[in-house]
Amino acid sequence: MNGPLSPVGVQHVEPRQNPYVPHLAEIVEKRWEAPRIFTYRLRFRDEARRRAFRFFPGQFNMIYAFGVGEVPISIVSDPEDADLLDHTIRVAGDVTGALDRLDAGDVVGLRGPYGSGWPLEEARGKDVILVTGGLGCAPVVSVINYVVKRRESYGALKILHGIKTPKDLLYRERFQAWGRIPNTEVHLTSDQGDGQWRYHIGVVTNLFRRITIDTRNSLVMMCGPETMMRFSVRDLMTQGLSADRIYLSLERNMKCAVVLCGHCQYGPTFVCREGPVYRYDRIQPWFDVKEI
Amino acid sequence: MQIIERSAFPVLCEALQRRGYELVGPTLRDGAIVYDRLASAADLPIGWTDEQQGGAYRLKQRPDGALFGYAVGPHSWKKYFLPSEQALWRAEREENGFRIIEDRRDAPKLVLIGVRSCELHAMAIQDKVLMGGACVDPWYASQRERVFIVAVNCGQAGGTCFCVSMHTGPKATSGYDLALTEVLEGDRHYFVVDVGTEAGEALLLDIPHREARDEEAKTAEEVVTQTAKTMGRTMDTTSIKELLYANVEHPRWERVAARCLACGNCTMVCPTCYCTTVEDVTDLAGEQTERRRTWDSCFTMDFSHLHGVGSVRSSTKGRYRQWMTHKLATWFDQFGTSGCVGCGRCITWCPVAIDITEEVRAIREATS
Amino acid sequence: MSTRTITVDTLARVEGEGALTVTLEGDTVIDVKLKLFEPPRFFEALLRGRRFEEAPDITSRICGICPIAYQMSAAHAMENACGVRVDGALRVLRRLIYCGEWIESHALHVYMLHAPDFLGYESAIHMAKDHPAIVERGLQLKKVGNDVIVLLGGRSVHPVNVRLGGFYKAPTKLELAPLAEKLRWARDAAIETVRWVASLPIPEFEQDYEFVGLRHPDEYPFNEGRLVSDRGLDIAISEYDAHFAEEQVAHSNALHSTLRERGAYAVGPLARYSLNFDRLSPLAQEAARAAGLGPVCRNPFQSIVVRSVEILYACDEALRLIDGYEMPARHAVEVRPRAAVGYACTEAPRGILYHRYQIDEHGTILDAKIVPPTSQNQKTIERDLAHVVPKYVSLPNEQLTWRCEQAIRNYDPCISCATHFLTLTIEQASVRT
Amino acid sequence: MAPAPKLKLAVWKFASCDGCQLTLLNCEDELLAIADRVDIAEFREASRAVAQGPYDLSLVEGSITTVRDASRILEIRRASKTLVTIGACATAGGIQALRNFKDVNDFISLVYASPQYIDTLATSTAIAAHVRVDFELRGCPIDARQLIEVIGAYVHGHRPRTPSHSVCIECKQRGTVCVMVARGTPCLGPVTHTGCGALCPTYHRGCYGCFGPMETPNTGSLSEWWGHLGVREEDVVRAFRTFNADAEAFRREAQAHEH
Ligand SMILES: Cc1cc2nc3c(=O)[nH]c(=O)nc-3n(C[C@H](O)[C@H](O)[C@H](O)COP(=O)(O)OP(=O)(O)OC[C@H]3O[C@@H](n4cnc5c(N)ncnc54)[C@H](O)[C@@H]3O)c2cc1C
Ligand code: SF4
Ligand code: SF4
Ligand code: SF4
Repeated sequence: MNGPLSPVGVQHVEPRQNPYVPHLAEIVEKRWEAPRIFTYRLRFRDEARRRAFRFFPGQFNMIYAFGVGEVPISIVSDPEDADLLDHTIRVAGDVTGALDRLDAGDVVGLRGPYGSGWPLEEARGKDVILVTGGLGCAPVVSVINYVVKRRESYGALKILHGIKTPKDLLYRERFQAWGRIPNTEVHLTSDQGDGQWRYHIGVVTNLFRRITIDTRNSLVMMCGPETMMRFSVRDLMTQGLSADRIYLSLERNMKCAVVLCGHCQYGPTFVCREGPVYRYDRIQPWFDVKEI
Repeated sequence: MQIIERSAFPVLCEALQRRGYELVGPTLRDGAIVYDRLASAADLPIGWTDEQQGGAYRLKQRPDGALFGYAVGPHSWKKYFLPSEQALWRAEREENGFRIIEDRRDAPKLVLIGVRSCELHAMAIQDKVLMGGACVDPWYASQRERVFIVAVNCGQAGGTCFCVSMHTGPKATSGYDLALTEVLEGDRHYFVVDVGTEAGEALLLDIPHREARDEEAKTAEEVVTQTAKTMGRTMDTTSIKELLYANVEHPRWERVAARCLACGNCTMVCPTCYCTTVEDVTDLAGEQTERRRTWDSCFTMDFSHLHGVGSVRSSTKGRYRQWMTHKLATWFDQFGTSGCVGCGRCITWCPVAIDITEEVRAIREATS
Repeated sequence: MSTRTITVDTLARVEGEGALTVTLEGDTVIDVKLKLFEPPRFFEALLRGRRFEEAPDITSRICGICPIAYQMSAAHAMENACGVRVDGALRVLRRLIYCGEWIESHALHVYMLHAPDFLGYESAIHMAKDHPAIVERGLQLKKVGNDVIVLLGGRSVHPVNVRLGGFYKAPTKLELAPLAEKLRWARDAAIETVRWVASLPIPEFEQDYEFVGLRHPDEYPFNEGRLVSDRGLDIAISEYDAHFAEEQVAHSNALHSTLRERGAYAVGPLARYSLNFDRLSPLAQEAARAAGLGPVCRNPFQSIVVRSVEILYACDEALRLIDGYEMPARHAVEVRPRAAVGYACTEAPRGILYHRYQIDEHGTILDAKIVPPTSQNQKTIERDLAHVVPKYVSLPNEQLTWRCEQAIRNYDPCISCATHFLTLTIEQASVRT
Repeated sequence: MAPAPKLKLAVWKFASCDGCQLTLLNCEDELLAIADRVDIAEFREASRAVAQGPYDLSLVEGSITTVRDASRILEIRRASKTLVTIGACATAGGIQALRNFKDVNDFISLVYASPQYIDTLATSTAIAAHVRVDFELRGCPIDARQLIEVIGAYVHGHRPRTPSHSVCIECKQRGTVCVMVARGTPCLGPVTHTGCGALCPTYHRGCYGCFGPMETPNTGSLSEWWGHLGVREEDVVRAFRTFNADAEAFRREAQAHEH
């Protein structure tokens, strides 16, 4: 299982350069997506760095908040416009909390891109099924943006999104907007309903019955809590989808993002190298094991 | 093969010092043989040896004046290449943001005296991990370039050693400038020398030496063969990766977890364990900060912390399994080599004598 | 006649929790109550059944300000019980670590707790705004004291290296060397300190005390000596209980230590200094004289000067000890238990600290008695107050109260120490929210 | 990036030795900087001046041993935005919690001539047993570097970075030789919370657990090993019953060996 299996961004590394040093990037814009979720549009201060930066959707950057720390955050903007980098951040703990206290004009540290991206080349001409759960949808937003911009190159786009309760639905307008794109379906479900909820009720796997899956011409990309992904994978495979058509994005604690610190090991792989986007068949033996 | 007499050994050290190297090597401290700076060859643990078992290490005096008559101690050389604490960079707040400052100095020139074969293999493994990927640890690389290595072939196996099983010793085969075999025969005391590099060869010119006679070379060979026969431990490594991959849910993990303290000692003493964490250390005013890297261990809860999930490996079972499986199995997939060299440190320095060879045996026996 | 009350709900800049009430009728003090409402922690009881080698670590937790004093008294008492003497370099190290504690504790008191009173500041931090260099000097001086303790003991509060028979690990001569440089600076800073405190506005207030302290044939006392007073007491430590008693005082429910024959007495820097002036180093004597002190000092407000002289002495002595130090062959002498009673008294920064233990042949503690300096001084503090108040009775309440607090702080009382045996009076002090 | 606003700090004392508070005064190099960054509203050991609450950060030393203190801590909690306990007394009841394993009346009559005047609770308990605690800083005494880290963390708005793994990791990071393996000295390091800098082993002595239990203490396995080293059952009990005797893992382990 050597080497990445999904595309890897162009990583510009000089042999003896200190890989831990970030570049300064300015917050060009802060946009609120939902309470405690915001998108930063970042721009490297250094022009050369800006020009050299290339990435694939699904890859991530390490964002550093002065005096507090550094965290991995996916890039959600379009790879063809790498001048401005969008990162959608959910306030979780210390570092994301510190990032939240910043605003347009402030400076963060930025290094990357790291890891593997979504198989968007391979998906050309195929149906793309996106399965997301809870708050973990930032990484797949990059796929949606990418496919939507190149709509004619892809088959049907089916977005399945599951949440626990209706109030967990973020980007309601965005989902609605995506639903209006040609050849695109959006299916939302909530474990519990309330008076207002007009979408489905139940777990996300229930949605698979709502859509037709062309098992020979679809790629599934998913991102969310591991339990949700575990059930989704199992369901999709019983529906006849083969393991090599399923891609998922995983998270592990991360300190260096350059395979030096050991933290993000996932079985025989490193989330910062082979991941975060994995083709399911490559990690199948590990996926059901607890505490990997 | 060359011969250096015992009496010429200090000259070897002095010759290296004259070339601007600092001596580091084994010395007695706090009831053990540790690696530290040496003022001269006289600081070596002359006439001392160790006795090692699971969870126990004792110094003992030897009847002879051997310089290297002991096995490996609690320290490994990694402390010089990957120090337990390392400042990565620092930053100062500025008008419009902050400024990043790197204070990188050249690593000191070190001569490592008495490096064992398993330790050379451990260095080769860390080389792959820390210099073999897309990103290189620049401090590690810089120190690796600035060492002169005087290896020693083991004349005595420790009670917890199993290098023979791991094919990493007891004879040094590469990765050194000079490799010595210490021979004590009656009142003769000399070193049979293998030259590994040009630098090693050049050094020899500065010290009294001569060509080894056949019987001397044979005696040296004999020393190593004898050591190989007296390994304190063995491990059957046949298809070990497959064995462990097939047994991620073996009941033995629960049993070892009941004893394991999750203290992390095994990872700290292991010459290949390289995991680190990074933290900001800030001043109270919030004007200055330093990114500091320290040794970490997969036995801590924080190691696999994920927000909203907690520790991914919250059970000791999960953590011990991660450690052992990493050493003996996943390491192959990650870096194309074993993560264990059979030095036995994790057995000796485990406070409750958990024994990696024993755990492998238990899983293998229950499986077959 | 009108009644006037001076109350301090919670004493500040002392260690531990205490309160003060002084009642006056006209100009006459009719009642002084120094109440220590720090909750009791029952050390003497919880020591029962513990092992004798645990006493230094356990008793050090009586007081975070003078843990060395507890460790020293406990170790010496146990060694006394077991018939062991610790000599040579190990004895030197014990004196040295005690020097560290005196420097740190005295510097803390002089600069952080006491000096602000003389200059009218609420705290040293307030004082630092106007006198940054002075406060900085005090902090650095205190730090040198802590550095000595940290090197010998691992940390400054509850150090870990002291044990029965000596130390767990004695330092090498080389390891001690860096201290010398710091101590030389500290010695100069101590000379400056003596000069500076002598220039403070110190009230005239001579009192008549019986001074009690240790006296050693040729040293300024730390760990050893006979217990003497300037009124003829001269006893071995084992005779302590025959001469001293704890007395129940009606007005405060607190046990006060008294000399059986004569009542109140004073321990601490004033007593130590007045009993042992001739044992101070020449440098310390000279500084004392230059500061206007005689060989005996009876003005408690001058204790700040005496403490500063003792800082100077401790620096001087520490340098002497380091200079002559050779690493001992053993880190500790073996101490084997036997059924016996052991006694020790050492000079804590605040005065003598008495420990008595009864142990059995296995080393189990059967009985423990600990008398810290603050409980010995308590009666004397109240007496001082009874004299201070009439002297300053014309001051407005706020200033008189402050003066009273200052008079208490003259003794650097450590209430945490005192209350492990003192009865407490519950004061309903509330949180200001 | 405006600097954080000045934080209002209060230091409170309950049954304790004052050592943890003193640790703040022992930060000689940082004290004035701290005073610069925070507004010290209440710190009796250092200042006469007192300011009214509410307080942004309350540091609480000492355990609850009297009725009065049990109500005083409620008031302090109400007046404090963040409440951090400092030291073994405040986080586990301290050495004085040894009374929790005995009849307190025996203790009182041993020490006092007139036991009827003593007002004390039968137990010495941690602050967290009475009010919500935002963060617990371990140690008997606490470590100065860690205290500065805690204050800095609240000044700058992140959680304190004080790891909770074993003492062993710090011991090995320092390059100290393990006293249990190399000397057979019983050591509580493997089950004890890190933070002291692995002091005792550095001084050739076994850790005596003054920082209390680490995150996942396997005390049973360690006690068993101590048995191999020749430690008697009653000494195992004593070892777990010192300054953190009432911390759960240590309390349970001592009980398991008490016959
Ligand atoms: C490849 C990858 C991509 C990610 N992309 C996004 C994204 O686009 N948007 C987003 O909001 N979040 C994303 N995350 C999760 C995000 O990194 C965590 O929420 C964040 O690290 C939490 O840090 P904290 O300091 O705020 O939380 P704390 O709970 O205070 O965490 C402390 C430290 O633990 C580590 N840590 C905690 N949780 C995680 C985690 N989930 N993953 C890795 N390290 C962690 C970090 O080093 C962190 O600083 C991604 C994670 C990974 C691994
Ligand atoms: S796992 Fe154990 S035996 Fe193997 S290299 Fe590490 S310490 Fe040595
Ligand atoms: S065994 Fe653990 S500490 Fe060692 S390298 Fe592997 S993950 Fe890191
Ligand atoms: S195996 Fe031994 S050394 Fe390693 S964590 Fe477990 S108890 Fe500690």
